[in-house]
Amino acid sequence: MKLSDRTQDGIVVLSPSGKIMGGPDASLLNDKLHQCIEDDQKRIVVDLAGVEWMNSTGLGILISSYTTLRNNGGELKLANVTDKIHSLLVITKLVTVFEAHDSVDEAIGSFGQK
Amino acid sequence: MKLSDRTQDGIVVLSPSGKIMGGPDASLLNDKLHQCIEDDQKRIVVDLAGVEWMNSTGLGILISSYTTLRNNGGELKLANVTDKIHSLLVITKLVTVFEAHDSVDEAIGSFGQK
Amino acid sequence: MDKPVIKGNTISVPSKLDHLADVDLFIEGILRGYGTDESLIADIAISVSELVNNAVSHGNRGEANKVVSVSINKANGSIRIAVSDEGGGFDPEEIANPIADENLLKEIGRGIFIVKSLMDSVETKKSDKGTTVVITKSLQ
Amino acid sequence: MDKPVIKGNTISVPSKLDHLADVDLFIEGILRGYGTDESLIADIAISVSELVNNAVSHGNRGEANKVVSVSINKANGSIRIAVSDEGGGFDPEEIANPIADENLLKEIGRGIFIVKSLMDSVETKKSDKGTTVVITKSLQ
Ligand SMILES: Nc1ncnc2c1ncn2[C@@H]1O[C@H](COP(=O)(O)OP(=O)(O)O)[C@@H](O)[C@H]1O
Ligand SMILES: Nc1ncnc2c1ncn2[C@@H]1O[C@H](COP(=O)(O)OP(=O)(O)O)[C@@H](O)[C@H]1O
Repeated sequence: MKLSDRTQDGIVVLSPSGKIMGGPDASLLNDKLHQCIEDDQKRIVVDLAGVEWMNSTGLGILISSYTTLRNNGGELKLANVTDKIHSLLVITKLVTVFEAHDSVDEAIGSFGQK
Repeated sequence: MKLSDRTQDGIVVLSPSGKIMGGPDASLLNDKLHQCIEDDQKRIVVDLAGVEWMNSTGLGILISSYTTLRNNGGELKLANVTDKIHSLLVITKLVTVFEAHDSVDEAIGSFGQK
Repeated sequence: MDKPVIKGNTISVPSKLDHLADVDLFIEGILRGYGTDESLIADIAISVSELVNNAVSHGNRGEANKVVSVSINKANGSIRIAVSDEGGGFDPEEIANPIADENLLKEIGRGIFIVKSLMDSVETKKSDKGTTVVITKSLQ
Repeated sequence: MDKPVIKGNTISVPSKLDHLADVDLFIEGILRGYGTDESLIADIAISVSELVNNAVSHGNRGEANKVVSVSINKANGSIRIAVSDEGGGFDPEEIANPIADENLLKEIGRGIFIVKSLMDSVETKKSDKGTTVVITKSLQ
Protein backbone atom coordinates (compact mmCIF):
# COMPACT_ATOMS: atom_id res chain seq x y z
CA MET A 1 0.00 0.00 0.00
CA LYS A 2 1.00 3.61 -0.63
CA LEU A 3 -0.64 6.67 0.87
CA SER A 4 -0.90 10.21 -0.37
CA ASP A 5 -2.90 12.99 1.22
CA ARG A 6 -3.97 16.51 0.41
CA THR A 7 -6.44 19.12 1.63
CA GLN A 8 -9.20 20.41 -0.61
CA ASP A 9 -11.72 23.05 0.53
CA GLY A 10 -10.62 22.43 4.11
CA ILE A 11 -11.32 18.73 3.87
CA VAL A 12 -8.61 16.08 4.10
CA VAL A 13 -8.48 13.66 1.19
CA LEU A 14 -6.55 10.46 1.87
CA SER A 15 -5.70 8.33 -1.15
CA PRO A 16 -4.32 4.92 -0.34
CA SER A 17 -3.30 2.77 -3.29
CA GLY A 18 -2.33 -0.81 -3.95
CA LYS A 19 -3.60 -3.57 -1.69
CA ILE A 20 -4.53 -3.10 1.96
CA MET A 21 -3.79 -6.47 3.47
CA GLY A 22 -2.33 -5.75 6.89
CA GLY A 23 1.21 -5.69 8.11
CA PRO A 24 3.45 -2.64 7.98
CA ASP A 25 1.28 -0.97 5.33
CA ALA A 26 -1.93 -1.02 7.26
CA SER A 27 -0.56 1.08 10.09
CA LEU A 28 0.35 3.77 7.56
CA LEU A 29 -3.31 4.55 6.94
CA ASN A 30 -4.23 4.00 10.56
CA ASP A 31 -1.56 6.40 11.83
CA LYS A 32 -2.45 9.05 9.27
CA LEU A 33 -6.14 8.94 10.10
CA HIS A 34 -5.48 9.24 13.80
CA GLN A 35 -3.01 12.05 13.19
CA CYS A 36 -5.73 13.99 11.34
CA ILE A 37 -8.00 13.63 14.35
CA GLU A 38 -5.27 14.94 16.66
CA ASP A 39 -4.71 17.86 14.30
CA ASP A 40 -8.41 18.63 14.57
CA GLN A 41 -8.97 17.86 10.90
CA LYS A 42 -12.16 15.97 11.34
CA ARG A 43 -13.70 15.98 7.90
CA ILE A 44 -12.03 13.26 5.92
CA VAL A 45 -12.62 11.68 2.53
CA VAL A 46 -10.93 8.35 1.88
CA ASP A 47 -10.50 8.05 -1.87
CA LEU A 48 -10.42 4.34 -2.72
CA ALA A 49 -9.93 4.73 -6.49
CA GLY A 50 -6.38 3.37 -6.34
CA VAL A 51 -7.03 0.50 -3.95
CA GLU A 52 -6.92 -2.79 -5.79
CA TRP A 53 -8.42 -4.69 -2.93
CA MET A 54 -8.51 -4.71 0.85
CA ASN A 55 -9.27 -7.38 3.41
CA SER A 56 -10.84 -7.22 6.86
CA THR A 57 -7.79 -5.33 8.13
CA GLY A 58 -8.61 -2.51 5.71
CA LEU A 59 -12.28 -2.56 6.70
CA GLY A 60 -11.25 -2.51 10.36
CA ILE A 61 -9.14 0.60 9.81
CA LEU A 62 -12.00 2.34 8.04
CA ILE A 63 -14.46 1.43 10.80
CA SER A 64 -12.16 2.47 13.61
CA SER A 65 -11.50 5.79 11.88
CA TYR A 66 -15.18 6.26 11.20
CA THR A 67 -16.21 5.73 14.81
CA THR A 68 -13.29 7.68 16.27
CA LEU A 69 -14.11 10.65 14.02
CA ARG A 70 -17.82 10.44 14.81
CA ASN A 71 -17.12 10.31 18.55
CA ASN A 72 -15.06 13.47 18.14
CA GLY A 73 -17.66 15.31 16.15
CA GLY A 74 -16.05 14.60 12.80
CA GLU A 75 -17.06 12.63 9.76
CA LEU A 76 -15.48 10.12 7.37
CA LYS A 77 -16.82 9.53 3.87
CA LEU A 78 -15.69 7.25 1.11
CA ALA A 79 -15.18 8.10 -2.55
CA ASN A 80 -14.59 5.96 -5.63
CA VAL A 81 -15.40 2.64 -4.01
CA THR A 82 -14.35 0.01 -6.55
CA ASP A 83 -16.53 -3.00 -7.38
CA LYS A 84 -14.31 -5.36 -5.40
CA ILE A 85 -14.47 -3.23 -2.26
CA HIS A 86 -18.16 -2.52 -2.72
CA SER A 87 -18.80 -6.27 -2.66
CA LEU A 88 -16.93 -6.53 0.63
CA LEU A 89 -18.97 -3.66 2.09
CA VAL A 90 -22.16 -5.44 1.03
CA ILE A 91 -21.03 -8.81 2.41
CA THR A 92 -20.11 -7.27 5.74
CA LYS A 93 -23.15 -4.94 5.80
CA LEU A 94 -20.77 -2.01 6.23
CA VAL A 95 -22.45 -0.50 3.20
CA THR A 96 -25.12 0.59 5.71
CA VAL A 97 -22.50 2.39 7.78
CA PHE A 98 -20.39 4.32 5.29
CA GLU A 99 -21.52 7.23 3.19
CA ALA A 100 -19.99 6.65 -0.23
CA HIS A 101 -19.73 9.02 -3.19
CA ASP A 102 -18.89 8.51 -6.84
CA SER A 103 -16.12 11.09 -6.80
CA VAL A 104 -13.93 13.00 -4.38
CA ASP A 105 -15.54 16.29 -5.48
CA GLU A 106 -18.99 14.95 -4.76
CA ALA A 107 -17.86 13.69 -1.35
CA ILE A 108 -16.34 17.07 -0.53
CA GLY A 109 -19.43 18.89 -1.74
CA SER A 110 -21.63 16.78 0.50
CA PHE A 111 -19.89 18.13 3.61
CA GLY A 112 -20.86 21.69 2.66
CA GLN A 113 -24.53 20.84 2.39
CA LYS A 114 -24.92 20.35 6.08
CA MET B 1 20.02 -16.39 1.43
CA LYS B 2 20.97 -17.33 4.95
CA LEU B 3 24.49 -17.87 6.22
CA SER B 4 25.81 -19.98 9.05
CA ASP B 5 29.44 -20.56 9.90
CA ARG B 6 31.51 -22.76 12.16
CA THR B 7 35.10 -23.81 12.64
CA GLN B 8 36.11 -27.47 12.32
CA ASP B 9 39.71 -28.64 12.78
CA GLY B 10 40.87 -25.04 12.48
CA ILE B 11 39.14 -24.59 9.14
CA VAL B 12 36.23 -22.23 8.63
CA VAL B 13 33.11 -23.79 7.14
CA LEU B 14 30.66 -21.32 5.65
CA SER B 15 27.20 -22.68 4.84
CA PRO B 16 25.02 -20.35 2.83
CA SER B 17 21.49 -21.55 2.08
CA GLY B 18 18.59 -20.56 -0.12
CA LYS B 19 19.21 -18.70 -3.36
CA ILE B 20 22.19 -16.43 -3.99
CA MET B 21 20.80 -13.91 -6.43
CA GLY B 22 22.36 -10.60 -5.43
CA GLY B 23 21.01 -7.71 -3.46
CA PRO B 24 21.21 -7.44 0.31
CA ASP B 25 21.86 -11.18 0.69
CA ALA B 26 24.89 -11.38 -1.48
CA SER B 27 26.90 -8.97 0.65
CA LEU B 28 26.30 -11.24 3.65
CA LEU B 29 28.53 -13.94 2.20
CA ASN B 30 30.95 -11.41 0.75
CA ASP B 31 31.39 -9.61 4.08
CA LYS B 32 31.82 -12.86 5.97
CA LEU B 33 34.46 -14.17 3.61
CA HIS B 34 36.43 -10.96 3.76
CA GLN B 35 36.12 -10.87 7.54
CA CYS B 36 37.68 -14.33 7.71
CA ILE B 37 40.63 -13.08 5.69
CA GLU B 38 41.08 -10.12 8.04
CA ASP B 39 40.92 -12.48 11.02
CA ASP B 40 43.70 -14.49 9.41
CA GLN B 41 41.43 -17.49 8.94
CA LYS B 42 42.58 -18.35 5.49
CA ARG B 43 41.47 -21.93 5.03
CA ILE B 44 37.83 -21.86 4.11
CA VAL B 45 35.32 -24.44 2.94
CA VAL B 46 32.14 -23.12 1.37
CA ASP B 47 29.48 -25.78 1.86
CA LEU B 48 26.95 -25.40 -0.93
CA ALA B 49 24.60 -28.22 0.14
CA GLY B 50 21.86 -25.80 1.12
CA VAL B 51 22.11 -23.47 -1.85
CA GLU B 52 19.17 -23.99 -4.16
CA TRP B 53 20.74 -21.97 -6.95
CA MET B 54 23.04 -19.04 -7.49
CA ASN B 55 23.57 -16.68 -10.38
CA SER B 56 26.65 -14.82 -11.63
CA THR B 57 26.59 -12.68 -8.49
CA GLY B 58 27.15 -15.82 -6.42
CA LEU B 59 29.91 -17.01 -8.75
CA GLY B 60 31.51 -13.57 -8.56
CA ILE B 61 31.58 -13.72 -4.78
CA LEU B 62 33.19 -17.16 -4.85
CA ILE B 63 35.80 -16.05 -7.39
CA SER B 64 36.66 -12.87 -5.54
CA SER B 65 37.02 -14.77 -2.29
CA TYR B 66 39.07 -17.45 -4.00
CA THR B 67 41.55 -14.98 -5.50
CA THR B 68 41.73 -12.80 -2.40
CA LEU B 69 42.48 -15.84 -0.25
CA ARG B 70 45.05 -17.16 -2.69
CA ASN B 71 46.78 -13.78 -2.87
CA ASN B 72 47.02 -13.86 0.91
CA GLY B 73 48.38 -17.36 1.09
CA GLY B 74 45.05 -18.95 1.90
CA GLU B 75 42.77 -21.37 0.13
CA LEU B 76 39.05 -21.71 -0.62
CA LYS B 77 37.48 -25.05 -1.42
CA LEU B 78 33.92 -26.01 -2.23
CA ALA B 79 31.90 -28.87 -0.77
CA ASN B 80 28.56 -30.40 -1.74
CA VAL B 81 28.21 -28.65 -5.06
CA THR B 82 24.66 -29.39 -6.21
CA ASP B 83 23.85 -30.38 -9.80
CA LYS B 84 22.44 -26.95 -10.63
CA ILE B 85 25.54 -25.14 -9.43
CA HIS B 86 27.85 -27.71 -10.98
CA SER B 87 26.24 -26.98 -14.37
CA LEU B 88 26.95 -23.28 -13.89
CA LEU B 89 30.57 -24.01 -12.97
CA VAL B 90 30.91 -26.09 -16.14
CA ILE B 91 29.22 -23.46 -18.36
CA THR B 92 31.49 -20.73 -17.00
CA LYS B 93 34.60 -22.98 -16.95
CA LEU B 94 35.00 -22.17 -13.27
CA VAL B 95 35.03 -25.89 -12.66
CA THR B 96 38.69 -25.64 -13.70
CA VAL B 97 39.33 -23.08 -10.98
CA PHE B 98 37.63 -24.43 -7.88
CA GLU B 99 38.62 -27.50 -5.95
CA ALA B 100 35.37 -29.24 -5.07
CA HIS B 101 34.72 -32.09 -2.64
CA ASP B 102 31.78 -34.39 -2.10
CA SER B 103 31.54 -33.58 1.60
CA VAL B 104 32.69 -31.00 4.11
CA ASP B 105 34.78 -33.64 5.92
CA GLU B 106 36.54 -34.58 2.71
CA ALA B 107 37.22 -30.90 1.95
CA ILE B 108 38.62 -30.37 5.44
CA GLY B 109 40.72 -33.52 5.22
CA SER B 110 42.23 -32.33 1.95
CA PHE B 111 43.77 -29.29 3.66
CA GLY B 112 45.69 -31.55 6.03
CA GLN B 113 47.28 -33.52 3.24
CA LYS B 114 49.44 -30.63 2.16
CA MET C 1 13.86 -19.39 8.81
CA ASP C 2 14.23 -15.73 7.92
CA LYS C 3 13.14 -15.70 4.27
CA PRO C 4 10.27 -17.16 2.26
CA VAL C 5 11.09 -20.67 1.08
CA ILE C 6 9.38 -22.25 -1.93
CA LYS C 7 9.03 -26.02 -2.27
CA GLY C 8 6.89 -26.96 -5.24
CA ASN C 9 3.50 -25.31 -4.81
CA THR C 10 4.13 -24.42 -1.17
CA ILE C 11 5.54 -21.21 0.23
CA SER C 12 6.67 -21.07 3.86
CA VAL C 13 7.38 -17.79 5.61
CA PRO C 14 8.46 -16.71 9.08
CA SER C 15 5.43 -15.82 11.16
CA LYS C 16 5.48 -12.06 10.55
CA LEU C 17 2.95 -9.84 8.84
CA ASP C 18 5.78 -8.38 6.72
CA HIS C 19 5.57 -11.59 4.73
CA LEU C 20 1.92 -11.18 3.73
CA ALA C 21 3.11 -9.52 0.54
CA ASP C 22 5.51 -12.37 -0.25
CA VAL C 23 2.76 -14.94 0.02
CA ASP C 24 0.56 -12.74 -2.15
CA LEU C 25 3.19 -12.49 -4.92
CA PHE C 26 3.65 -16.25 -5.02
CA ILE C 27 -0.06 -17.14 -4.87
CA GLU C 28 -1.02 -14.49 -7.43
CA GLY C 29 1.79 -15.80 -9.63
CA ILE C 30 0.51 -19.36 -9.48
CA LEU C 31 -3.07 -18.28 -10.12
CA ARG C 32 -1.97 -16.34 -13.20
CA GLY C 33 -0.03 -19.38 -14.32
CA TYR C 34 -3.30 -21.32 -14.01
CA GLY C 35 -4.97 -18.67 -16.17
CA THR C 36 -7.44 -17.67 -13.45
CA ASP C 37 -9.51 -14.57 -14.17
CA GLU C 38 -8.56 -11.34 -12.43
CA SER C 39 -11.67 -10.97 -10.28
CA LEU C 40 -11.32 -14.48 -8.92
CA ILE C 41 -7.61 -13.90 -8.29
CA ALA C 42 -8.54 -10.93 -6.11
CA ASP C 43 -11.12 -12.96 -4.15
CA ILE C 44 -8.61 -15.73 -3.52
CA ALA C 45 -5.81 -13.28 -2.69
CA ILE C 46 -8.09 -11.52 -0.18
CA SER C 47 -9.01 -14.85 1.41
CA VAL C 48 -5.41 -16.01 1.63
CA SER C 49 -4.40 -12.70 3.21
CA GLU C 50 -7.11 -13.21 5.86
CA LEU C 51 -5.89 -16.71 6.65
CA VAL C 52 -2.23 -15.72 6.78
CA ASN C 53 -3.06 -12.78 9.05
CA ASN C 54 -4.88 -15.21 11.35
CA ALA C 55 -2.14 -17.84 11.18
CA VAL C 56 0.46 -15.25 12.22
CA SER C 57 -1.61 -13.43 14.85
CA HIS C 58 -3.89 -16.09 16.34
CA GLY C 59 -2.31 -19.43 15.37
CA ASN C 60 1.34 -18.59 15.97
CA ARG C 61 0.51 -15.70 18.33
CA GLY C 62 3.06 -13.44 16.68
CA GLU C 63 6.00 -15.70 17.54
CA ALA C 64 8.30 -14.91 14.62
CA ASN C 65 10.31 -18.11 14.96
CA LYS C 66 7.21 -20.10 14.01
CA VAL C 67 6.30 -20.75 10.40
CA VAL C 68 3.24 -20.23 8.23
CA SER C 69 2.94 -22.38 5.10
CA VAL C 70 0.60 -21.86 2.19
CA SER C 71 0.03 -24.58 -0.41
CA ILE C 72 -2.03 -24.28 -3.55
CA ASN C 73 -3.16 -26.68 -6.22
CA LYS C 74 -5.79 -27.11 -8.87
CA ALA C 75 -7.73 -30.32 -9.43
CA ASN C 76 -11.07 -31.13 -11.04
CA GLY C 77 -11.73 -27.51 -11.95
CA SER C 78 -11.30 -26.35 -8.38
CA ILE C 79 -8.58 -24.45 -6.59
CA ARG C 80 -7.57 -25.67 -3.16
CA ILE C 81 -5.42 -23.69 -0.77
CA ALA C 82 -4.16 -24.80 2.63
CA VAL C 83 -2.78 -22.35 5.19
CA SER C 84 -0.93 -23.95 8.11
CA ASP C 85 0.24 -22.56 11.41
CA GLU C 86 1.71 -24.10 14.57
CA GLY C 87 -1.20 -23.22 16.83
CA GLY C 88 -4.07 -24.97 18.56
CA GLY C 89 -6.77 -24.17 16.03
CA PHE C 90 -10.35 -22.91 16.25
CA ASP C 91 -13.82 -23.73 15.06
CA PRO C 92 -14.85 -21.53 12.14
CA GLU C 93 -18.51 -22.24 12.94
CA GLU C 94 -18.21 -20.67 16.38
CA ILE C 95 -17.18 -17.21 15.36
CA ALA C 96 -19.46 -14.32 16.34
CA ASN C 97 -21.58 -13.07 13.46
CA PRO C 98 -19.95 -9.82 12.33
CA ILE C 99 -23.10 -8.57 10.61
CA ALA C 100 -25.22 -8.76 13.76
CA ASP C 101 -26.14 -5.23 14.85
CA GLU C 102 -24.07 -5.37 18.02
CA ASN C 103 -20.93 -6.35 16.06
CA LEU C 104 -21.31 -4.15 13.03
CA LEU C 105 -19.01 -1.40 14.25
CA LYS C 106 -16.37 -3.68 15.73
CA GLU C 107 -12.91 -3.25 14.33
CA ILE C 108 -12.16 -6.95 14.08
CA GLY C 109 -13.92 -10.27 13.55
CA ARG C 110 -14.74 -10.16 9.82
CA GLY C 111 -11.88 -12.27 8.41
CA ILE C 112 -13.31 -15.78 8.40
CA PHE C 113 -16.76 -14.44 7.55
CA ILE C 114 -15.34 -12.81 4.41
CA VAL C 115 -13.43 -15.96 3.49
CA LYS C 116 -16.62 -18.01 3.85
CA SER C 117 -18.48 -15.55 1.65
CA LEU C 118 -15.86 -15.46 -1.10
CA MET C 119 -14.87 -19.15 -1.17
CA ASP C 120 -16.91 -22.32 -1.68
CA SER C 121 -15.71 -24.09 1.45
CA VAL C 122 -13.62 -23.40 4.55
CA GLU C 123 -12.45 -26.25 6.75
CA THR C 124 -9.97 -26.55 9.58
CA LYS C 125 -7.83 -29.56 10.36
CA LYS C 126 -5.93 -30.00 13.58
CA SER C 127 -2.88 -32.17 14.07
CA ASP C 128 -0.20 -32.29 16.75
CA LYS C 129 1.89 -30.04 14.51
CA GLY C 130 -0.67 -27.29 14.33
CA THR C 131 -3.69 -26.14 12.42
CA THR C 132 -4.46 -26.05 8.72
CA VAL C 133 -7.29 -24.07 7.20
CA VAL C 134 -8.30 -25.40 3.79
CA ILE C 135 -10.33 -23.32 1.37
CA THR C 136 -11.64 -24.34 -2.04
CA LYS C 137 -13.04 -22.39 -4.93
CA SER C 138 -14.48 -23.81 -8.10
CA LEU C 139 -13.38 -22.27 -11.40
CA GLN C 140 -16.84 -23.25 -12.79
CA MET D 1 6.48 3.43 -6.97
CA ASP D 2 7.69 1.91 -3.73
CA LYS D 3 6.19 -1.58 -3.90
CA PRO D 4 5.92 -4.32 -6.48
CA VAL D 5 2.82 -3.87 -8.65
CA ILE D 6 1.22 -6.74 -10.53
CA LYS D 7 -0.82 -6.19 -13.69
CA GLY D 8 -1.80 -9.43 -15.34
CA ASN D 9 1.37 -11.38 -16.07
CA THR D 10 3.63 -8.38 -15.46
CA ILE D 11 5.35 -7.39 -12.25
CA SER D 12 6.91 -3.93 -11.94
CA VAL D 13 9.29 -3.06 -9.13
CA PRO D 14 11.28 -0.02 -8.07
CA SER D 15 14.82 -0.24 -9.41
CA LYS D 16 16.45 -1.73 -6.31
CA LEU D 17 18.15 -5.07 -5.82
CA ASP D 18 15.99 -5.61 -2.71
CA HIS D 19 13.19 -6.44 -5.14
CA LEU D 20 15.02 -9.31 -6.83
CA ALA D 21 13.31 -11.65 -4.40
CA ASP D 22 9.86 -10.20 -5.16
CA VAL D 23 10.29 -10.77 -8.88
CA ASP D 24 11.50 -14.30 -8.15
CA LEU D 25 8.43 -15.14 -6.03
CA PHE D 26 6.05 -13.96 -8.74
CA ILE D 27 7.88 -15.59 -11.66
CA GLU D 28 8.37 -18.87 -9.79
CA GLY D 29 4.67 -18.74 -8.90
CA ILE D 30 3.60 -18.33 -12.52
CA LEU D 31 5.96 -21.09 -13.69
CA ARG D 32 4.53 -23.45 -11.09
CA GLY D 33 1.05 -22.47 -12.22
CA TYR D 34 2.13 -23.46 -15.74
CA GLY D 35 3.28 -26.81 -14.36
CA THR D 36 6.92 -26.25 -15.35
CA ASP D 37 9.41 -28.79 -14.01
CA GLU D 38 11.62 -27.79 -11.11
CA SER D 39 14.95 -27.86 -12.92
CA LEU D 40 13.65 -25.62 -15.68
CA ILE D 41 12.11 -23.28 -13.11
CA ALA D 42 15.56 -22.88 -11.57
CA ASP D 43 17.18 -22.15 -14.97
CA ILE D 44 14.55 -19.53 -15.77
CA ALA D 45 14.69 -18.02 -12.27
CA ILE D 46 18.49 -17.75 -12.52
CA SER D 47 18.19 -16.07 -15.93
CA VAL D 48 15.54 -13.62 -14.76
CA SER D 49 17.66 -12.74 -11.72
CA GLU D 50 20.58 -11.96 -14.08
CA LEU D 51 18.44 -9.71 -16.24
CA VAL D 52 16.84 -7.89 -13.30
CA ASN D 53 20.29 -7.35 -11.74
CA ASN D 54 21.43 -5.84 -15.04
CA ALA D 55 18.27 -3.77 -15.51
CA VAL D 56 18.73 -2.25 -12.04
CA SER D 57 22.51 -1.78 -12.14
CA HIS D 58 23.31 -1.10 -15.79
CA GLY D 59 20.00 -0.08 -17.41
CA ASN D 60 18.61 2.14 -14.65
CA ARG D 61 22.07 2.78 -13.15
CA GLY D 62 20.79 2.21 -9.64
CA GLU D 63 18.33 5.10 -9.79
CA ALA D 64 15.65 3.80 -7.44
CA ASN D 65 12.91 6.03 -8.84
CA LYS D 66 13.12 4.16 -12.14
CA VAL D 67 11.19 0.98 -12.73
CA VAL D 68 12.01 -2.54 -13.85
CA SER D 69 9.17 -4.60 -15.35
CA VAL D 70 9.12 -8.33 -15.94
CA SER D 71 6.45 -9.96 -18.12
CA ILE D 72 5.99 -13.65 -18.69
CA ASN D 73 3.78 -15.72 -20.94
CA LYS D 74 3.55 -19.13 -22.48
CA ALA D 75 2.65 -19.76 -26.11
CA ASN D 76 3.27 -22.62 -28.53
CA GLY D 77 5.05 -24.69 -25.93
CA SER D 78 7.53 -21.94 -25.20
CA ILE D 79 8.01 -19.56 -22.30
CA ARG D 80 8.78 -15.96 -23.13
CA ILE D 81 9.98 -13.44 -20.57
CA ALA D 82 10.64 -9.75 -21.15
CA VAL D 83 12.66 -7.64 -18.71
CA SER D 84 12.43 -3.87 -19.27
CA ASP D 85 14.43 -0.99 -17.89
CA GLU D 86 14.60 2.72 -18.66
CA GLY D 87 18.16 2.70 -19.96
CA GLY D 88 19.94 2.98 -23.28
CA GLY D 89 20.49 -0.69 -23.92
CA PHE D 90 23.45 -2.78 -25.03
CA ASP D 91 24.37 -5.39 -27.59
CA PRO D 92 24.45 -8.88 -26.06
CA GLU D 93 26.72 -10.03 -28.91
CA GLU D 94 29.43 -7.57 -27.92
CA ILE D 95 30.09 -8.77 -24.41
CA ALA D 96 33.58 -10.02 -23.59
CA ASN D 97 33.82 -13.80 -23.48
CA PRO D 98 33.92 -14.73 -19.78
CA ILE D 99 35.46 -18.13 -20.42
CA ALA D 100 38.49 -16.71 -22.24
CA ASP D 101 41.60 -17.33 -20.12
CA GLU D 102 42.19 -13.64 -19.42
CA ASN D 103 38.60 -13.23 -18.08
CA LEU D 104 38.21 -16.45 -16.16
CA LEU D 105 39.06 -14.98 -12.76
CA LYS D 106 37.12 -11.75 -13.22
CA GLU D 107 34.46 -11.11 -10.65
CA ILE D 108 31.84 -9.88 -13.13
CA GLY D 109 30.80 -10.35 -16.73
CA ARG D 110 29.14 -13.78 -16.65
CA GLY D 111 25.47 -12.79 -16.46
CA ILE D 112 24.40 -12.58 -20.10
CA PHE D 113 26.68 -15.51 -20.96
CA ILE D 114 24.86 -17.67 -18.42
CA VAL D 115 21.46 -16.52 -19.69
CA LYS D 116 22.46 -17.40 -23.25
CA SER D 117 23.62 -20.82 -22.10
CA LEU D 118 20.47 -21.61 -20.14
CA MET D 119 17.84 -20.11 -22.48
CA ASP D 120 17.04 -20.75 -26.16
CA SER D 121 17.23 -17.13 -27.26
CA VAL D 122 18.20 -13.73 -25.87
CA GLU D 123 17.26 -10.56 -27.73
CA THR D 124 17.32 -6.89 -26.86
CA LYS D 125 14.86 -4.27 -28.11
CA LYS D 126 15.42 -0.57 -27.74
CA SER D 127 12.71 2.07 -27.73
CA ASP D 128 12.63 5.69 -26.60
CA LYS D 129 11.25 4.41 -23.27
CA GLY D 130 14.17 2.13 -22.58
CA THR D 131 15.45 -1.36 -23.19
CA THR D 132 13.76 -4.74 -23.09
CA VAL D 133 15.63 -8.01 -23.00
CA VAL D 134 13.50 -10.91 -24.22
CA ILE D 135 14.38 -14.50 -23.45
CA THR D 136 12.59 -17.62 -24.60
CA LYS D 137 12.77 -21.23 -23.50
CA SER D 138 10.98 -24.13 -25.09
CA LEU D 139 9.20 -26.59 -22.79
CA GLN D 140 9.98 -29.27 -25.45
N1 LIG E 1 -5.37 -19.77 12.58
C1 LIG E 1 -6.09 -19.53 13.71
N2 LIG E 1 -5.69 -20.07 14.88
C2 LIG E 1 -6.40 -19.86 16.03
N3 LIG E 1 -7.49 -19.10 16.08
C3 LIG E 1 -7.95 -18.52 14.94
C4 LIG E 1 -7.27 -18.71 13.70
N4 LIG E 1 -7.96 -18.04 12.76
C5 LIG E 1 -8.99 -17.46 13.38
N5 LIG E 1 -9.01 -17.75 14.71
C6 LIG E 1 -10.00 -17.33 15.70
O1 LIG E 1 -11.15 -16.90 15.03
C7 LIG E 1 -11.46 -15.55 15.37
C8 LIG E 1 -12.07 -14.82 14.19
O2 LIG E 1 -11.15 -14.67 13.16
P1 LIG E 1 -11.45 -13.59 12.04
O3 LIG E 1 -12.84 -13.79 11.56
O4 LIG E 1 -10.37 -13.66 11.02
O5 LIG E 1 -11.41 -12.21 12.79
P2 LIG E 1 -10.18 -11.47 13.54
O6 LIG E 1 -8.94 -12.16 13.15
O7 LIG E 1 -10.28 -10.08 13.03
O8 LIG E 1 -10.49 -11.59 14.99
C9 LIG E 1 -10.15 -14.96 15.83
O9 LIG E 1 -10.33 -13.88 16.69
C10 LIG E 1 -9.51 -16.15 16.52
O10 LIG E 1 -10.01 -16.29 17.82
N1 LIG F 1 20.02 -3.88 -19.14
C1 LIG F 1 21.24 -3.43 -19.51
N2 LIG F 1 21.41 -2.13 -19.87
C2 LIG F 1 22.61 -1.68 -20.25
N3 LIG F 1 23.72 -2.44 -20.32
C3 LIG F 1 23.62 -3.73 -19.98
C4 LIG F 1 22.39 -4.30 -19.57
N4 LIG F 1 22.60 -5.61 -19.31
C5 LIG F 1 23.88 -5.83 -19.55
N5 LIG F 1 24.53 -4.72 -19.94
C6 LIG F 1 25.95 -4.58 -20.32
O1 LIG F 1 26.46 -5.84 -20.58
C7 LIG F 1 27.57 -6.12 -19.72
C8 LIG F 1 27.64 -7.58 -19.37
O2 LIG F 1 26.55 -7.95 -18.55
P1 LIG F 1 26.64 -9.29 -17.73
O3 LIG F 1 27.08 -10.36 -18.64
O4 LIG F 1 25.35 -9.50 -17.03
O5 LIG F 1 27.82 -9.04 -16.70
P2 LIG F 1 27.92 -7.99 -15.50
O6 LIG F 1 26.56 -7.43 -15.25
O7 LIG F 1 28.44 -8.82 -14.37
O8 LIG F 1 28.91 -6.96 -15.95
C9 LIG F 1 27.39 -5.20 -18.52
O9 LIG F 1 28.61 -4.91 -17.88
C10 LIG F 1 26.77 -3.98 -19.19
O10 LIG F 1 27.77 -3.18 -19.77
